[in-house]
Amino acid sequence: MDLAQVLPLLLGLAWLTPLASFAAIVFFGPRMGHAGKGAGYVAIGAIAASAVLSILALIAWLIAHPLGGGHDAAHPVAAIAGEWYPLAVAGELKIAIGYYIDGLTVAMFAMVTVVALCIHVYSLGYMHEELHEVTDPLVTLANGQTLKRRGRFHRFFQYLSLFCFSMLGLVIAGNVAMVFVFWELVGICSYLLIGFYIERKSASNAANKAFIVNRVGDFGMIVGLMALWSGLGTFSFDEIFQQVRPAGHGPAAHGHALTVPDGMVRFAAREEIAAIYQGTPDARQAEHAIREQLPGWRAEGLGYGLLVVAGLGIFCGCVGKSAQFPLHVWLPDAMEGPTPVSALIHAATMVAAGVYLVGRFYPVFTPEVLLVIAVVGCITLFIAATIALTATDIKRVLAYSTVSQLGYMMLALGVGGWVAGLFHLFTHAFFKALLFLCSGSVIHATGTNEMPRMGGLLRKMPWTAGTMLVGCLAIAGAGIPLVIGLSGYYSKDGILAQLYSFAGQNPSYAWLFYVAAGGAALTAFYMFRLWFMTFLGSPRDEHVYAHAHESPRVMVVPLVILAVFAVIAGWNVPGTELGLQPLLEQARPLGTAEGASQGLFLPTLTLPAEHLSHAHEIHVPVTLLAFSVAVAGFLLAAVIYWWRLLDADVISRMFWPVHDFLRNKWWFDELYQFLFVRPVLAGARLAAGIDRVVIDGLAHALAGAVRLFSRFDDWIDRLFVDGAVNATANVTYEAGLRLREIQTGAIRQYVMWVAAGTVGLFVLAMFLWSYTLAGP
Amino acid sequence: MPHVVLSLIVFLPAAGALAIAFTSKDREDFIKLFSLLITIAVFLLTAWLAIPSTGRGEPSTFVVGQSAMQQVFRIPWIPAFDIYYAMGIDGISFPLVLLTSFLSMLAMAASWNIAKHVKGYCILFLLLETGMLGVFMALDFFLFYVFWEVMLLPMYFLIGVWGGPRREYAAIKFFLFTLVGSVLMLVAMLALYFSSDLSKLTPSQQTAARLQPEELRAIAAARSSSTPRPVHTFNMLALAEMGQMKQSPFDTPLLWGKSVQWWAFVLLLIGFIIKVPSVPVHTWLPDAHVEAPTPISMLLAGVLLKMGGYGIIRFCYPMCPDAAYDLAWLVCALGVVSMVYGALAAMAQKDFKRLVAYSSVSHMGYVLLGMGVWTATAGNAFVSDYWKMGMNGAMFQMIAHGLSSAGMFFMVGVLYDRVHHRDLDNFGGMFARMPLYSGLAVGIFFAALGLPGLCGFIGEVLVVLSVWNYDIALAVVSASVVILTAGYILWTIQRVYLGPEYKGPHPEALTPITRREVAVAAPLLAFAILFGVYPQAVFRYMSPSVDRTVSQLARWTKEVKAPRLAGTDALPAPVAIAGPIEPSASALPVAPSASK
Amino acid sequence: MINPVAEPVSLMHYLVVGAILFVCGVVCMTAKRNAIGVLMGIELVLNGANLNFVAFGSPYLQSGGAPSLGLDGHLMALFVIVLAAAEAAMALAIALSFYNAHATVDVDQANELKR
Amino acid sequence: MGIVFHTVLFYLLAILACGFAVAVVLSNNIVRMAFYLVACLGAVAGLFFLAGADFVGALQLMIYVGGTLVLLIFGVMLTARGPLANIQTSRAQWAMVGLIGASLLAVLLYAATTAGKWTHSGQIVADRSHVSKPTATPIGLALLGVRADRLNAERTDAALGKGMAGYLLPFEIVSVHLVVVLIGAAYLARARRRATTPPMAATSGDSNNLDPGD
Repeated sequence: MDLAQVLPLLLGLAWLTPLASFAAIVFFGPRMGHAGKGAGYVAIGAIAASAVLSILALIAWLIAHPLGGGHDAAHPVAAIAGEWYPLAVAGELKIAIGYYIDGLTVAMFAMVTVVALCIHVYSLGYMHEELHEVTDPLVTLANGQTLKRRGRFHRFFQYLSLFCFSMLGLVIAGNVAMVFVFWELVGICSYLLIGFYIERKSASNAANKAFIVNRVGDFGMIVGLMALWSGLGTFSFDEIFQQVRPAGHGPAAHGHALTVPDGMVRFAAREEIAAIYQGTPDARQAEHAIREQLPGWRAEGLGYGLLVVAGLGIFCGCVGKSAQFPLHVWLPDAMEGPTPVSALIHAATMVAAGVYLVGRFYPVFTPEVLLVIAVVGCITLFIAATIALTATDIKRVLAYSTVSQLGYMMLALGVGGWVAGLFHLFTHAFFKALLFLCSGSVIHATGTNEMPRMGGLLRKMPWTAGTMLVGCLAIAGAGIPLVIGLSGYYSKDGILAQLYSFAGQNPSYAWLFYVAAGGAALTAFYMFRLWFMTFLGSPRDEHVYAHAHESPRVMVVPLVILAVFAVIAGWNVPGTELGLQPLLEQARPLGTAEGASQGLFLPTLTLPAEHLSHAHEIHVPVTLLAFSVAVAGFLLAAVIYWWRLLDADVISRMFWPVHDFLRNKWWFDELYQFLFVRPVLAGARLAAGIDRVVIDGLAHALAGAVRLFSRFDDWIDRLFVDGAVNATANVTYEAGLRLREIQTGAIRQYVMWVAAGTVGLFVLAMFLWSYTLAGP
Repeated sequence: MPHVVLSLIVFLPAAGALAIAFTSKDREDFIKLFSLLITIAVFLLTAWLAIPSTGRGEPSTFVVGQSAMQQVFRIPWIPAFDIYYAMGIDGISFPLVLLTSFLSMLAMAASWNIAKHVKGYCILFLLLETGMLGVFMALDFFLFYVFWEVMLLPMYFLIGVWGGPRREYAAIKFFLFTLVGSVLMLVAMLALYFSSDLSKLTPSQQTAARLQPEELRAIAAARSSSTPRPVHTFNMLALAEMGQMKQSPFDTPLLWGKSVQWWAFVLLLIGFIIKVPSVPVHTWLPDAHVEAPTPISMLLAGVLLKMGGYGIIRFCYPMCPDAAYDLAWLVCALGVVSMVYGALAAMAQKDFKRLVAYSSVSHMGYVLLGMGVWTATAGNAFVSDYWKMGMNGAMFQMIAHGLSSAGMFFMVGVLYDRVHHRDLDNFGGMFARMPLYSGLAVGIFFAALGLPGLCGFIGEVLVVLSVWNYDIALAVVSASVVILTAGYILWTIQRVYLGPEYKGPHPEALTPITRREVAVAAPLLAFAILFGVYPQAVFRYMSPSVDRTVSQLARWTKEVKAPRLAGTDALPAPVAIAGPIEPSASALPVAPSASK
Repeated sequence: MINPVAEPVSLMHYLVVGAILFVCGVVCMTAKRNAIGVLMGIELVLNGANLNFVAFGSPYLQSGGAPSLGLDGHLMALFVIVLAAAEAAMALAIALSFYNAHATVDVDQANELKR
Repeated sequence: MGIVFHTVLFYLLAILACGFAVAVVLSNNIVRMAFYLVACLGAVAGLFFLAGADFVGALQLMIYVGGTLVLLIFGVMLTARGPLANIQTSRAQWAMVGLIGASLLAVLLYAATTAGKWTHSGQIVADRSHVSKPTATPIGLALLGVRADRLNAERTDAALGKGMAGYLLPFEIVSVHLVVVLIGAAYLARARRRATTPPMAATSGDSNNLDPGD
């Protein structure tokens, strides 16, 4: 069968199965098994089916496009693009629901479904208590008691299914509008799941914060979409790439160099076009004239700004979703949700969607935009890593770690490391999901998030500790240098190598490399700090320690599976080129293999081609450097938290201004509260006040004036008009009163009057009309 | 027999009202049931009309894909003033007719709790439905005006008698604001009437305007007469044809150097934006909504506000294109200001219904904005696609807002029926107490939030995406509204539905949602989802007519306005613009083949 | 001096008798307080009028040259008689009713509506 | 010229009629008034005969004297009890009435005596050929819609045709009217038993409802 028909079918089914599960749980959830327990199995069945379908698709893809072709930019593997049905059509403009499938899509599908499957199974154990009536110790009612509520087991899986559907839709999306659609949907799923404990004020606040901060990013994304839409008239990835990277442009004959599309040039040259149209009566002649002018306008740089705006706008959305500086504030708060949610959404998949979109949209980014991406990523990784140093909440440490790692990915993409950045996305998804699930296991066992209350749990929960150690090693990039390593070793090395290559080309941006390298040390430090504080040493809280226990098998098995992935995700199948990295290399978008340079605004900036970083003279020193800084970080953590040669309290007191600064997360929340939230609320009150005071006041004043005038009018009326009318009425009334006296009611009088009247009439007639009556 | 069906749809509720008038007022249940049956019958009739016609023979139902007016009939009503009883439907009005009959049905079902003067309520309700349907179907300006006023009066009483504590104030405010608007509309209508001249139309335009034999005779008489005397008309189709002529009769100067159509446009626009409502003439809306009973709020937000948008697309633009072109910035600016201002004001509200009312102001701003983006200019090579998108988005937004706002008001009403307060700070914990209700409500609120997959998203995104080509600053500001919208809606959900427990009075009254209430809310949510997932269900009916309107205006811009702007009329343009509109000759701004 | 019995009777004679009857009736109606008396007055008035009709319709009384009503006069008179009968029945019923209610037939007492 | 007996008879009857009419007016006794009225009406019937209106005269005797007056006398007997029989009228009223009656009489007599002056002269329309015939048959035909006396008339309305201007419809109306009146009279004059209404019905709220069924 034709791959172009099979893959959309397979992936489409894999995409829609969770939706079916969602619908089923919505309507029948509470009735599925005891207390909705069946809902969990339905959701797991759905995601398992998705996983199977995705892996089938992956296999089909690999059979059709075997890996190992090297960097063959001349014959890129064409993506399969198409559309299912249109959402809206206006003239030649169309927004549709479609698909765009290439190696990246297939790989993402496999990764998302496998990780999600593990997390679903894990949730079966973790959310077990939702099957009964739940006592939430964190919520105190008005009468002083703690809250007791019904369990919401099925609802959890309902949201998870919806999320899987949305996430897969985001991945398969064939155009940016569809990406935006599912972008919002994963956002709302995140909202629902962060706020899963709806009774907790902190949870609903965090949910709101997450969604609204994301919307700030979306605002930028909409601006980007508008720029793109107005310029290109299409949202389809396929068509966008064709327009931005037309064949035959660029240094090499096959190079798809970045080109400002005609539409954007025309948009920027609207005044010139208007002039042409006014000077040329015939539309066809005018179009001809415009076409002749187009290259000249493009050379002048018209429309390039629009392309930059489009790129920055799209990246803005990614900043929000991937929790990059300055919109990173929502992710740590999002840890209010259940831990499997944190693992799935806020570590492995949804937050990586921003990185994914940057990767997907890579051909459209100009060097200027890429530099912004790199700088933002760099700042993010540094800020988040520093905050993670002092956090004591186990999930928050992991959350900041996630932010920091996402920063790494952005940084890599920003300096031209397309494969490196996305490779890190995949490896990170596995080990960060693992880490979160391990922390969930710990929380499940101890009932607390605070690391200072843990300690010595290694003996109580060996499996959890072991798998978490694997995760820590993976994220720190452990391995035997130049020989073999865990997955993180490969991906982080790739990033640093590309950075090193970049720094060599652009000395003025070399600081990006140093910060990233320093970040690697920080990563190792805070991860092992976490592990040491949790599992080693003596128990700090006897009550917690006594309560702790190893988690049930349903939770441990996913940990082990993920740990295996965390180890091997970076490896190729021995003896072949079959692996994640070659797959991504194959999926590399058009025209990016050659690097990028000569932006209009930053002509000196050069992004080196990625294959250059594989060169021996770059690769070896960077690997050694990365290993040594990671070891340094590990040793520092061990000195303080394992061997206890230094007292952490003493150090924090010694550097108290720094410590306070980091403990308060660089005062970002307070700053935003002051800069944005309060002014907006003040604006809201102002608007309401204007309504009440100014507009309504005006209306009331107008009404008052009219009423005043009407009172005057009324006075006139009563004096003159009414006076005349009343006088007439009075006279008539008086006359009536008089006349009434004749009406005696006595019949006999009436007869008498009739008779008298007759006589009178006759007399009158005789005197007045006698001649007439008598005739001639 | 088009006149039978359309007339039946319009006047069936009125006939029902008449029948109820002869029923004893003590039989309340029967009256309610009867009214419900009438509204259901009207809905079924309109739904029957919506079944796409097979296209063979005389179409008895709606012909999907036909852009021109359908089921048109014109019968002399007051011949002395050229007033006709003329009705018809097209893709612009028919979806609104469907929305009206659908919401009326649901609103009647939501009226079961009305206990005061049930008979009077039902009579006024049905009269209101007649007025609303008539407004959307009328093809005669005068008839339109009559229906407009017919709808106004029952509304006044429905708010003023069955409303909340400050109902008199709210009713009078509503009435005065709307009356100011309709008076201005009347002036504009008369100005257009007395400037109109049927004898200037070409034969093809006469056919398009469905002129009747007696009118053709009048034209012939006027043409052969030695002293030419204009043949006036209220025919909306003919007025639109005249407005878009090269030498339009509406171009004559009227006052202060402005033409008839400039004044007519301004007056009509004021009349319609009061109804939309747009800042700064929106303050009647929160008061009216807060005081009106729940079903009336549903209709007020769901249908009445749409008349403003409908009026703009049906009257302002086709009849006064010159003024519309010059003042497009005003329409857009009003739209954007309403969006931002409404959202901000909503955020500051403490009253649940008031908040929803302000959200309506914000959402209806999209309608104005989408209609106003006149992108078919010389700089864009007279390509109207973005404007088409904006107009389609605006129309879709009207339908979507009709569903979501009616739903929101109903959801507020369900709570208010139970606890008799609307103070946002005194709610909370609804999810635990009324789970089904909360699920439906959150779904509907998400639709208002513009969440993809629900109807609110489509309209908003189409409108917003179309703006950039008109003005970048407006586009950026309008895009920022998504943040504010998320802010106030999520904050509301948090305060009402989330949280550990209910904080307000009468906690014992919070019984689960009844089956009847589900029957009202569930269809709204179902359609919100359907239109969000498959918006073509609406666009298939709507787009051809909307596109045609825009194409005509774009062509007018190219052939009439552009030479005017250039100060030369030398272009070899046809005398009038009529007949079938072919797709514009020029391509999209982007021709992919050109760059290959 | 003309001998009255030697002259043929003319229309005038009948009219004079009719007038006398009519006036008697009117006086009766006016003067009698008894409801039955009033009724009798009415009968007299009607008879006076009837006499006129018959006289005008009579073929023997054409000396004045007045156009005869012919049979029409007779028919009018007939209708008057019949309607008078009806009226009498009705009026008597009213009078009886009044008498039952007030134990009197004095029309001056029938002034309830005036109060 | 000898004595015209027709004239004599006329005077006799006229004097009787007028005399009894005056007697009715002057009498105070209601029973006597009734008697005088009978006599008066009988004399008028005689006058009808004299004027050639034999059918009308006969009906006058039958309906008035035999019907209406019997009815009247029944009324008298039903209502005349003791002192109520004669209710006195004041002298002042009499004077007033007399004055007005006299002036009315004067006016009417003036009109009667000048009747010849204000009627158009010289037009004798009636055909004298049938004057001696009895009138009952033509009247009966007229009541059925056929005017036998007009069969030869020249002046008729074109729309009706000759002899076709009868009194069928008025006749029917009158008969129906009569029936209605009699039924109405019977209803009005029926005996009422208000005093015997049971207290329950009196308090039930519809005691003022004139229901003939009780």
